Amino acid sequence: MFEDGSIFNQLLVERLNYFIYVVLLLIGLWAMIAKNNLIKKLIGMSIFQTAIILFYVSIGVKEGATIPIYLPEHDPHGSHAQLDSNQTELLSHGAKVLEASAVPNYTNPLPHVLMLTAIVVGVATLGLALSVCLRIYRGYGTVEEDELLEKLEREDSRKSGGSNKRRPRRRTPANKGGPAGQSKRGQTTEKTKSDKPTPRRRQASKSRTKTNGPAKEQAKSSNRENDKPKPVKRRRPARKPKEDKS
Amino acid sequence: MGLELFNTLILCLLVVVAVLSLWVRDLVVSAVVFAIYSFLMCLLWAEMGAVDVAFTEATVGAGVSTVVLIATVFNLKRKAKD
Amino acid sequence: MKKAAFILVLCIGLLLAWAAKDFPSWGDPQSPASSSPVASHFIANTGVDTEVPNMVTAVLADYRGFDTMFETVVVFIAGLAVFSILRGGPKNRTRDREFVVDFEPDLIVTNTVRLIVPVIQIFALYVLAHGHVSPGGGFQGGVAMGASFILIALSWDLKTALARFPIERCFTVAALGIVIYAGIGLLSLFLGGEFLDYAHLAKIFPVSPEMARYHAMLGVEIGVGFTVTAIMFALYASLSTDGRMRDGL
Amino acid sequence: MSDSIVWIVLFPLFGAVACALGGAMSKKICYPVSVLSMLATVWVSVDTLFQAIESPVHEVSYILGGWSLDLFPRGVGIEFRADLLGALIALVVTGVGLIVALYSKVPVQRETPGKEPMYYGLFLLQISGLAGIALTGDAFNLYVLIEVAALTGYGLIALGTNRAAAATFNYIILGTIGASFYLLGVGYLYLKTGTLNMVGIREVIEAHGLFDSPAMQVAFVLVLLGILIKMAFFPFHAWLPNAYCHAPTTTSCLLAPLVTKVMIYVMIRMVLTVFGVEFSFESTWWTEFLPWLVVVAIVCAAVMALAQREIKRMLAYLIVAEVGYMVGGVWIYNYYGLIGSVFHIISDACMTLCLFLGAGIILEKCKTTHFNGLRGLFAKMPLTMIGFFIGGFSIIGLPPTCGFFSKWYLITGGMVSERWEYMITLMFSTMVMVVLFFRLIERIHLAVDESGNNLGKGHGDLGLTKQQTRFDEAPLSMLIPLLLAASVVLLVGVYNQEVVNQIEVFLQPFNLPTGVKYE
Repeated sequence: MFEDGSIFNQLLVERLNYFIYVVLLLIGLWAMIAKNNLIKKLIGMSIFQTAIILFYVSIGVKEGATIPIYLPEHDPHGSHAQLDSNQTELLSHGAKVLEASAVPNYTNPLPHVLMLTAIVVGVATLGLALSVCLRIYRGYGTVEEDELLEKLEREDSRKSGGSNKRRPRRRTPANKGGPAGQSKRGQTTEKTKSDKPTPRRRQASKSRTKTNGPAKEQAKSSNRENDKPKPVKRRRPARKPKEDKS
Repeated sequence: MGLELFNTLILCLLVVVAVLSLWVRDLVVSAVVFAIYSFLMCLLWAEMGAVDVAFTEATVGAGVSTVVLIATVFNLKRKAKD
Repeated sequence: MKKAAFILVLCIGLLLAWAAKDFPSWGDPQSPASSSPVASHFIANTGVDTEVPNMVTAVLADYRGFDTMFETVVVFIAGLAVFSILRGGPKNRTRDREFVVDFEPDLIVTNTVRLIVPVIQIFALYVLAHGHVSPGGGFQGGVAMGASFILIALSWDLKTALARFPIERCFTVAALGIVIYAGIGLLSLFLGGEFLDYAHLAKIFPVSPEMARYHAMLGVEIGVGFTVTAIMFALYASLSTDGRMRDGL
Repeated sequence: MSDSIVWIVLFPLFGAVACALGGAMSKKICYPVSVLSMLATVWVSVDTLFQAIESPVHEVSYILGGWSLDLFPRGVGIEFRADLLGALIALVVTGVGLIVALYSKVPVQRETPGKEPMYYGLFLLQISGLAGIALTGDAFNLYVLIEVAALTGYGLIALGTNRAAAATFNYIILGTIGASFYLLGVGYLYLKTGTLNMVGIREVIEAHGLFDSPAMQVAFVLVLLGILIKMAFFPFHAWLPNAYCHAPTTTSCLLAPLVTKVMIYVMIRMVLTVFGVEFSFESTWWTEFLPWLVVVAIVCAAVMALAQREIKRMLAYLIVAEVGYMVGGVWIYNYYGLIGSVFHIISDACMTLCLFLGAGIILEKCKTTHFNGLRGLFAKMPLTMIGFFIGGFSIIGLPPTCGFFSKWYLITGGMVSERWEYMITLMFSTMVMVVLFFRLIERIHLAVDESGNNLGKGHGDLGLTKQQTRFDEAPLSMLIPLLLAASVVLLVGVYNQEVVNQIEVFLQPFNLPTGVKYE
């Protein structure tokens, strides 16, 4: 397709809009998939959506047509210069269907309307995604995808994979199902005690698990929500040197 | 002809600016460049006769999106790794 | 990963470029989209059906009013979701941002903003109300209005802006906007028409059915403006403070 | 009433607004408001279904704004069309919504304290969006409603833990790519046809013979790709397990049965109503290979489900496999396959609901859904487990449940079209599900240690302590919805012929091959 010189030519000269829209779309899509920084991904997302909007607006372009607002001669209220309350009533009866010859004078309004909607949907998505980014940063201290994946993997293996092979080991003592983030204070002391159990400790918890299994697991899993602030604690020492390097 | 040249110029600039906003490492700069992108887009649409879309893009894309992006970046790390 | 993404993206690009050869030529008035009876109907009949000179407003708020209602709902959803996702975070986290903002409001900036904000707000109202005859409407006006509050937050601090527009009130106003929009639709439903068929409002208001559509569109745009104003400000307030609603940008 | 079709969307919308407004005063009103609005919604959707059944053309058409449809490619206003398929799906959506709304009382208070107004607001808007998707007759309005459903979905998932937020980000990226591809596809359609009304688009395609037009082909690819991404079809499924696994209980109960299923409905709608059978199956050569993709999808998802050690995650992979079933049922291009596909949407929604409600109760009572925490649960809460396993048996496809009948139609379709690879994969994944659920039953019924050895000594001794077998059933507000869902699974199974009759009435006009070509 591309080797065909005429199409290439046609694309570049006559349909530059369509060509550029494809390029922008690809840039955005590539950024969404391959960029490492989550904010960059979102900027890519916006570029992607804008490219689609450009495509729609290009559909609506009509040679020799003006913007989709009635010119004074077609205005249902007549010229706006003479608009006052009495005359509005009079002139409003004069509104009539545009004759077919006048229709090509105006651009098709429909793509524009659709794109107004798309723009607003785009900004709503952007805002929501940014708030998710902030939440991720709150929990994991990073918005870089590779670091985030690493931390998530560590967390997941602690939660399920780890207890898969070994006995469920004791971690932070249960905070009785507290809501997200409220158990922030007082975490430091518990963390030093229980986050990295020594082998001896693990042994101890193992023997205890045997005696009353489910009870222990209840304690373990009620941390499901509470143990997430932990990475925040871990973040600061981990983050500082990295910043210095970069 | 003049309009066509204008059109072509903006289209080329758009690609440059889009790449630039993804290439820059500083996220605030990236957001501002993205605002430029939105604004160029808005000019292009105004030229193509889509005045309402251009107006919306100017307020939403170049305005609120950028403010919101920068507001978020201020709560995050400003430097991106790529 | 990056290579795979690149190849994938390139494939999609080739597909799209291949389709481009089938497009009607640039700006062709005879293209299916431009010459379709649907488009011609919008262009020819907007004036008769609704008396609104700006076809985009008419199509947005009347012919495809249902889309616009859900578009407003989308904005509302974004506000609700952002606010509730970010709320309940650590209350007294120290500011570990990289650059701390000086909180002393600058004299020149605040005075300039003091002058500008009323102008912006008047302009926003103008854009909202004048959307029938010129580019503009509920969204643009609403965003401009929201931007004026954001400007206050930027030049003083968020507390000053929140004192003028508390965050709880944001959601009340936003919900109110949707109630206005859907309420106008419902009113026309109860008056015997279809949902959002504004012409039936002429039964209770002393205007012709066309002018009923005209005025109902204004009402609808006001609803949209309410929601968008409130949510744009709420978005900014939530995102700039990480949900703490204190010491923003 | 004649307007009931639009009320399906409006009741949840107003319920959400009422939650957001009234929740500021008292958080207690949110639960009753949402249950009431869901009750009203179910009532109007039942009404709409009966209207569609009784009407001579088997559909209810409602033009929002009262614009006429007289033009040739219609599409001046937005049309709501409830044919039998749409009305059935809308009923499924609202029914699931009602059951989950009933169920939500305890988990919402526990998992998102202080955020109830927002939670219920998003919850109801989600149902509004999904029901709207099932009913709308306008391609662009469908996009807006997809975004409504998607944004509420992101919000509902991200309300959970930080881990859930991390999972949401992937969902946002993939969901936006999917929706944008759909939007782009609609743009191509609009470029070639000049209308956005679904029936109008097909009329133009057939009138102008646009079957070989490259732009239309690309539009088809884009729309299909977008929908496949949104429905978490196999290579694009990455967001689903994490999102559903870490989301708040109520969210996963609502999203898991509905979101993917509704997107499959959208695919069927696109194939049958928008592009038309001739375009979708006969002018595109590559759709013949889709069943092979389905085979890969089902096998991979089933194997991954086998590797999971956590109920919710396992169920999430099962959903991915089930998506493969339904997509396959459509693309084997066969009357029975499509019946199976549509029926499987309904039955899969019911049984996934059942399973996720059960998993939610397990999480509530045991604080874990990991396999290791299930020991002796049957003795502890027998009713919950019965409900859970009715869902499980339905996924396996045991006869009195609805899963059996839908799978039966799918396999019949595969046989009639001679797509043996699809049939064999269905059998294989059935085996996998048998293994999965009987492994679960073993763990729930007996005491099994982590390496799989039975701790009981036999003869009635299950190896459980007194404390572990103490009767401790879930709260009634959670148990009743579960049993309701389980009875729906059984009822749909018993009365399967009634449902299939309606689907047949819907599919008759499309002249699908019934495939008697054995001579």
